[in-house]
This record gives sequence, C-alpha cells and structure tokens, in this order.
Amino acid sequence: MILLTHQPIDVPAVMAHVQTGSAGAVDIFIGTVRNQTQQKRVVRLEYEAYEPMALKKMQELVDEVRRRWPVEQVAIVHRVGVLDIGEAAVVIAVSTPHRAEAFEACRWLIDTLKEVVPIWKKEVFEDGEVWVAAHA
Amino acid sequence: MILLTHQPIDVPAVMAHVQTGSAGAVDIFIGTVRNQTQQKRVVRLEYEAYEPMALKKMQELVDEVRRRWPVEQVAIVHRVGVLDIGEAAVVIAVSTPHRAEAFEACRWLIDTLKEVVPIWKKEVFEDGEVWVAAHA
Amino acid sequence: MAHPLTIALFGITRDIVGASSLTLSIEKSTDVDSLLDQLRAQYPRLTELNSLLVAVNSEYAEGNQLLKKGDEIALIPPVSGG
Amino acid sequence: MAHPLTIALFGITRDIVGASSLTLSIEKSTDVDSLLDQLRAQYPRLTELNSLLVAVNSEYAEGNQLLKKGDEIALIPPVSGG
Repeated sequence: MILLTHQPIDVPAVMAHVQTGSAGAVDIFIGTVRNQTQQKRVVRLEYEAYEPMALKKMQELVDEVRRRWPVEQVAIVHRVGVLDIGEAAVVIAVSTPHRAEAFEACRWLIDTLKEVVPIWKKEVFEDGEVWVAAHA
Repeated sequence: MILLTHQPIDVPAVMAHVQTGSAGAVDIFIGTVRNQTQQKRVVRLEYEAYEPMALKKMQELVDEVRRRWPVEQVAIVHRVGVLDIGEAAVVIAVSTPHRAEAFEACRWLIDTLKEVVPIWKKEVFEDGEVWVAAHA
Repeated sequence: MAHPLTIALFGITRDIVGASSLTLSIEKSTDVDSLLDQLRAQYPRLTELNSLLVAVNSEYAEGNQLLKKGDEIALIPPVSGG
Repeated sequence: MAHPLTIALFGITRDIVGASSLTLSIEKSTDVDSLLDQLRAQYPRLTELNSLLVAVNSEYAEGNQLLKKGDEIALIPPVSGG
C-alpha cells in the first residue's frame, strides 16, 4: 500500500492492511503535526509533493525494505495539503515474523523517506511561514 | 494507560490515547498471534497473567520509560485469555516530540515487558500444547 | 513455630502442581531459597524449568529474603508475554 | 539548435520563481549543471538553498546528465516530508 492522499489518513485501514496470520509483529510510525517547533507556535502545516516522483520513490523504498528485511506487508501513506495540529502527516506500517525486524524496517523507511521522497512541508506560524529545511 | 484485558484490544483507542498536539511522533508496536512457530502450525494461543504483579510491573516500565525518554503519552495493553490467529496480544504506543525517541522508547518497553512482566503464553498445536520458554 | 503459606501458581508451574495454588507449612525463618528447595523436592519437574523465581508481594525476591506471615507469594516460571 | 524545456517547481523554488513551472530555451547539449547555473543567474535566491537537485523523468540526475527534448524536469529543493 503506497498512497499520497489529500484526505485525513485512515490509520486503522493502514494497520489492517499489514496484519497477516504469518506476521508476529507490527510496527507503526505516525508522524503528526506538532503545535510548536523551536519554541514557535505552529498554526497549521502545508505539504506538497511532486506526486509521480514521490510515488516512484516510495515504491523504491518498499522494494528495498523487502530486500533487506523479511517483511510480510508494508504500507506507506503520506498526506498532502493543509493539515491541522495533531493530524497525521505520514503513517508507515510494517509487519514481520519477529519484532526486531519490524522496528528496524519501519525506522529505515521513515528515515529514508525523509531523505529522498520529494515532499515539502511548510510551517505556518501566526506571524509568517517557512519551508522546512530549505535554508541552513 | 495500563491495561490487562480479556477482550480484543481496541487498537484505535490505544492510538488515540497517545496522540497529543505536542507530540510529533508516535510509534506503536503490535504483537500478534502467528499461525506457526518453528514450522509447527499454531491453532490458538492462551495467555495468563499474575494480574496484580503484572500491572505493577507495567507501571514500573511506564515510570522508567518516562525517566529515560521525553515521553508525552504511553500506553501498554496486554490481552489475556484465549486468542485466535492474527489477534493482537500486546499493543504498546508511545508519543514523543521527535521520532528517534518514539522508536527507542517503544522498543525498550516491549523488550523489557517480555523479560519482567509475569505473563505466560501457551501455544496450542493440533497435536499438543506448550508453555513458551519454560524449558530450554 | 510453623505457619501456613499459600503460593499462587501460573503457567507451567500450575500444570506441574496440578492446582492454581498450594499451601505449605513453613518454619518461621524460612527464606526464598529454602522454599524453592522444599518445592523442588516435592515436585521434581520444577527442576527442569529454565528458571524459577519467587515473587513476594508482587516483587521479585532475592534468595535470602525471609518469608513472613501474610506475605503474598507466587512462583514465577520463565515469562513469555508479548 | 535551441529547444524549450519546461521545469516543474515545488516548495520554496515555486515561491522564489513565483510560478509552479517555467519554460527555458536551452542548447541541445545542455547538462544539469548548466541548467542550474542558468537558473541561479536568473533567480539569485536559489543560491541560498541548502541544496538544489534536478529530477529528470522522476529520477535524481547527476550534474553531467544531458537534458533531452521531452524530458520531464523538476527542481528539487531540500525535501521535508514525514
């Protein structure tokens, strides 16, 4: 399951997707919108994606995670558009036979997604806005 | 949230419990009943707990995880009784400001739970049953 | 002066003893290790376990801890939650 | 022989250019680095970014990759998904 969505992410559906009879462990990471960053109050976030390339890179991550770990099922869902505080921006779920692999694979997926998938986050404050990570 | 339950674990409720506006990351581990172990087909699992001590130890884990990591919210829910294939035996959820801490804290909780919390799992096969880890 | 001590049993220890608790008469100065020796003599299959601990009042006890009247005692075979 | 090249813009590069895409006329033998030089000359604020990559047909391109007619080109400022 690889998805970019303009709607709120249906987390239970993502979880259901990865649960199988042969998996003993599921790890799920949810990245949510924080109400502050570096002491500044965040009003909302806006995400945009270069959608065809983002989906291609997400598929590459899924292919690679399957090569590295004995993954049963994997799901990567990223939200785009305007998000309010507390909403999920990204949900990654991995099921594996045993737990160490689930944690490692899930962590690798979110770390690598943040490095290579062309998605951009704009933090909107009460007095301005900034594209995250654009400047030093 | 610390709970031993004879009913199926309400995973969305556990997730909702740990999501807060100040947390940017949530990691959730779900341990589920596998349909096989060491090439033998598992029919069902039975869990039993020394309940007052198990709850006390789970509370100690929560206290310790809060000392070690900047945890916003934490939930540990363990099922007891008879479980079918695919059902969740344990759900651990942790929210933190940033993702590294969520993964580390969640992993520490499940690893330590498996070492110290007095809960026992019996695997029931088509031709017998065994208390897990009892014998070398 | 002996006093009765009730021991809660779980998992494989419950199967070995064939009951969910048992009551022993112990001497006043009995410690955890002596209790375990007494139980292993009575139920030799307990010696086959990977480990066998004793919980006193919901806390793992050291071998030299003395058992007092009114203590809540449980045998803890290898745990396997999760 | 020059040919037109349309470049998709996202995030801060869209804000700097003030449009979600731009079309340049480039020489046949232009590579990725030359394209970036040309864009930085035209939009100096692009030089302030932590990094600026070019995607060709949804794949990160090396600096010496030649740009062909019909290639789908995008500027990729520092990503910040998750």
